[in-house]
Amino acid sequence: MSSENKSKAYQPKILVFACNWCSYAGADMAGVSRLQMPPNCRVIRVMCSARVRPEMILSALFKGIDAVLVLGCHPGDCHYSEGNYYTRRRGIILKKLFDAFGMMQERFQIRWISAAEGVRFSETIREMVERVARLGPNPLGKDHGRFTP
Amino acid sequence: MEDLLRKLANEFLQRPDAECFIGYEEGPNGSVRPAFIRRPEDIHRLVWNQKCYPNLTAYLPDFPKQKRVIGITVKGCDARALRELIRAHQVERHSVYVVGLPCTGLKTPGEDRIAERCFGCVFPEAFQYDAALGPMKTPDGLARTEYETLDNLSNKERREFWKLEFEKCIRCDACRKICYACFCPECILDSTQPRWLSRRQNLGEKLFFHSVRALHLVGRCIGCGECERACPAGVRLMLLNRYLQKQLEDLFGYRGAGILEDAPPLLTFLRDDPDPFTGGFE
Amino acid sequence: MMSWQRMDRSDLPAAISVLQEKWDVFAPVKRGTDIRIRQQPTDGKIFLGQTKPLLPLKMLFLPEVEDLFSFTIKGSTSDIIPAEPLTRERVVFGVLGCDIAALEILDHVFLGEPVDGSYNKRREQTTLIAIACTGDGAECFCTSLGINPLEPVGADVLFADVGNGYFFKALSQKGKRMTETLRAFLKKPSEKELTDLSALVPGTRGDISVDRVPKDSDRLWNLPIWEDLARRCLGCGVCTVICPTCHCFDLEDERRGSSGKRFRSWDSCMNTSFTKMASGENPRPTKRERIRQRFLHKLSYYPIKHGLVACVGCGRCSARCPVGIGIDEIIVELAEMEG
Amino acid sequence: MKEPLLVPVPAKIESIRTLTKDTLLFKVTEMNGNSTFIYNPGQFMELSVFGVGESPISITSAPTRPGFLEFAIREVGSVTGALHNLEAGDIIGIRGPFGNGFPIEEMKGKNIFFIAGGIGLAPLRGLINYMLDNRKEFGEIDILYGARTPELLCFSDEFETWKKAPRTHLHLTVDTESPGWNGHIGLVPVLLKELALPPEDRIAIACGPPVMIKFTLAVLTAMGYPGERIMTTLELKMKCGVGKCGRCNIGSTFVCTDGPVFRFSELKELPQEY
Repeated sequence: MSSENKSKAYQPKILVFACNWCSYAGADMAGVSRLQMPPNCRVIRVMCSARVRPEMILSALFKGIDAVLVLGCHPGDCHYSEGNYYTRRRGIILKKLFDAFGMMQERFQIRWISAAEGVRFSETIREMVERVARLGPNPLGKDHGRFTP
Repeated sequence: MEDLLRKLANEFLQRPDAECFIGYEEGPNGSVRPAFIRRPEDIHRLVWNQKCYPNLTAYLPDFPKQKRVIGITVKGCDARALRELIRAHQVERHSVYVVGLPCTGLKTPGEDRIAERCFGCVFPEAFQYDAALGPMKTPDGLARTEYETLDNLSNKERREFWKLEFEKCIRCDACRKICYACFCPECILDSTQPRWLSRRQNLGEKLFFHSVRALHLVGRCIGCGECERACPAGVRLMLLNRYLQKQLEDLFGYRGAGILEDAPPLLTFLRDDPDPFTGGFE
Repeated sequence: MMSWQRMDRSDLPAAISVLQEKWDVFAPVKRGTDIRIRQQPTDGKIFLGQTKPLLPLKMLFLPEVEDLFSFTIKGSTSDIIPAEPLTRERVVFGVLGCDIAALEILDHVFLGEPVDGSYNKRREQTTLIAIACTGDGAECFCTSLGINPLEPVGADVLFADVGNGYFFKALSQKGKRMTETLRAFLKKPSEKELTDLSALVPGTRGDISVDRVPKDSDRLWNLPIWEDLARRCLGCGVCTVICPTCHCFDLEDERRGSSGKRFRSWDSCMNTSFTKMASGENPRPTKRERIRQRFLHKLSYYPIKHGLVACVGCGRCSARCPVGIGIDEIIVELAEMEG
Repeated sequence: MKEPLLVPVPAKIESIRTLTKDTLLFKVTEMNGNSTFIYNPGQFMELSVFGVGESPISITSAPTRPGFLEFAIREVGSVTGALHNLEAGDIIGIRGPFGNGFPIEEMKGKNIFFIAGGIGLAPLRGLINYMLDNRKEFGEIDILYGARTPELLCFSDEFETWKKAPRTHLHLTVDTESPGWNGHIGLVPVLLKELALPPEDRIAIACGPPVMIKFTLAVLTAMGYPGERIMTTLELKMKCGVGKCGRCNIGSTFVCTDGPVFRFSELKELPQEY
């Protein structure tokens, strides 16, 4: 894709929940390694991917954000030993819920990224942005509810 | 059978520790509604027929945990709810006197056919009733899947379907308040700090409301269909809950809430659960 | 002005098109079993029957959600723009007598001082075409409340569906303006048709003794009926949402960045948090107090304040309550308690 | 069209002063830096933080001191919390004044007995200052004010002025003392009994937490105060302030329009739901 085309592409807004112990550190690693990061992401640090309650994801998507990405430790590596196993089950069910509605399936993703995987972090973000850009704006965005403080 | 029911209720109310007996009675315009019988002279009001829709166990968490005993009639589905309530420490087994109703399927209101909610009926396994009006086993002929499902709809059709369904929703809360599993003293949907839900009547807010309910019911829904019956607008809520239950069965082999004693699937995990999140983007 | 005029059934779509040149036209529309008042044209078919729409007529005057104003606050500058409630006059087809009678009950609240400007504007700019209703729904008891469903007070035009024609009769100046607009479609009915029209009789239950319920709330306050009802009541809000006279509302803000809106929305006294204060105190902490508030508001508090019972006997509550609680039964019980 | 009923007017926070650790005093003017609001002591206004919501707050300034409004606000919920996060110069919305206010004409020539607990002084302070500004029109003024600790006494910087005013007596009490406190220790109803101010020609005005009010009313009644001469202000959840949203009713009485000031004799006639 030429840089000219890129600038014309839809610029999505993506909400990223990153686990303090792995992917948030992975983000640091990406930064230290000077890997390029698209400016489309808002990263929220959480203490564990299991702390991201499904309501947070639903709320963001149904109010019109273009995508939500949850990043956690690889299964087996959870700082709290088993948090991400719960994340995984919830994630699967949440995906199934979106299947039932026939919407948002692509706009919600979970990925496992360790503290050492700076490259993987920036790759994941870049791919997510590209994919969501192709999907275009979240159709619920124009029907937005409200953002409260 | 109603004679036996009244006899059991009467006997129960004679007990010194009896609080009240929850059953069904005739309601307005030919309907049946919950009845709270406290005095033996009122037992004649009790009925048992194919219009006894309400899941009476939903009332149990309202009663303070106490030594007094509550008599209650349960259909197979309700018994599953009761088992879930006991597992979730909302009801103590010794504080209920459980009378089983040998339900063979309820009728569609105003029609002479079995209600859609009753297809796929499963009675709980190895559940101890204190008394029953007949053998408490899963009725034959209801295992068919003749009810409507989302399976045959495409993504686009599903979107359109729910858009129309939720457009009907009037945000009255009946689905939530009638549900046996919605026993939280303060619901997240009522929280004001933070306020998750606004009173806007747009699709996003309605999707949020019903999604939160569906997710909180994952593995706890007994498929009784009371949400759909209570809905004044006729929103097809049962389809959503059933769809998710089907996924639980396929993914984790979970047959449904209250059939066995096992914990709901989101409260547990296996190290080798399916993992759709390991790879990159396919 | 007060005589019937006839329209061919096949002319209705054309007539509505003519009305749409001057008015926004609303009418009940049936989709499946779901009947709602919607703006025309819609993909559904106008439903001109006696079945009540799920949401009562109040939704056009006190909308489910109504923007009050929008704001932009930047540092020490502010911009507050009140919302414009209505841009065009409206005509509502096919409304029922119970729902129109309920507007009078809302009028006392919203047109009493201080007047609610947006409600007032909506009332002034709306023409109501009532169906001459015989009200024989299983749940109906409007005649017990002194309502004549065949010719409801407050309607601008009366509409009847008799034989093979539609019949219109203007009842007010607003209504006359409307029937004159439809002049091209209207002609004199035959003698036979006039006889048929005068043969309509209301068939509702007139035996619910509202007058015997004591208005003095002291005597009703501690009755055991409230505990009994509270045990059965789920505490949902179906009854309040679909009640044509329930009018409690909430105010809510929404904001994005420095600007946003405040809107008003229907609220329900059955909500746990309806009267709960920020401090956590709640004067109506249990279902018993809340259900007592709901029914005594209709049968005692409102009558004390405004001189009429705040129920129109539409029976929506008893028909839709998932656990069979209906105001008709409660009226009878309260009246009996009085002996 | 009539003036939009539920739309507030913007107002500017002139200054914010700390009264206690959880209570701030907001001085508010219209956008032009002045205030032309006409109100009675005891009335309240709806204060908006745009984007958060609206909350009913009693006016604590006195109409005899024009040019601004003052509100003493304790942080309890989302709106009051948001108000506490604002700074001088910020914009809020105000709507009102609402409610009946105190029956000042009836109080003229009488001895007045204020009884307040904690933040309950806020609605009374406007009336106290109104009376001090029209000192000749009223008889003896006694102010009995208590709080849990000395630090929780609001408006302590005005105590000296009140004490010095002619025929005015300030009686302070705290539940628990702290270093430097050499005043009275004990609950408000206890000190009330000790003071034993005779009911003749005296009007008692009480405001404070529900439990204090409950005992205060009992003590006053025992002392011989007739219900018509005991006044208090009620606080219920309100949204509209104009008797329409249907929240603050006690039976057929609406606190926002019929109150918030009630006589004890009136309260006794109301259903017990407040």
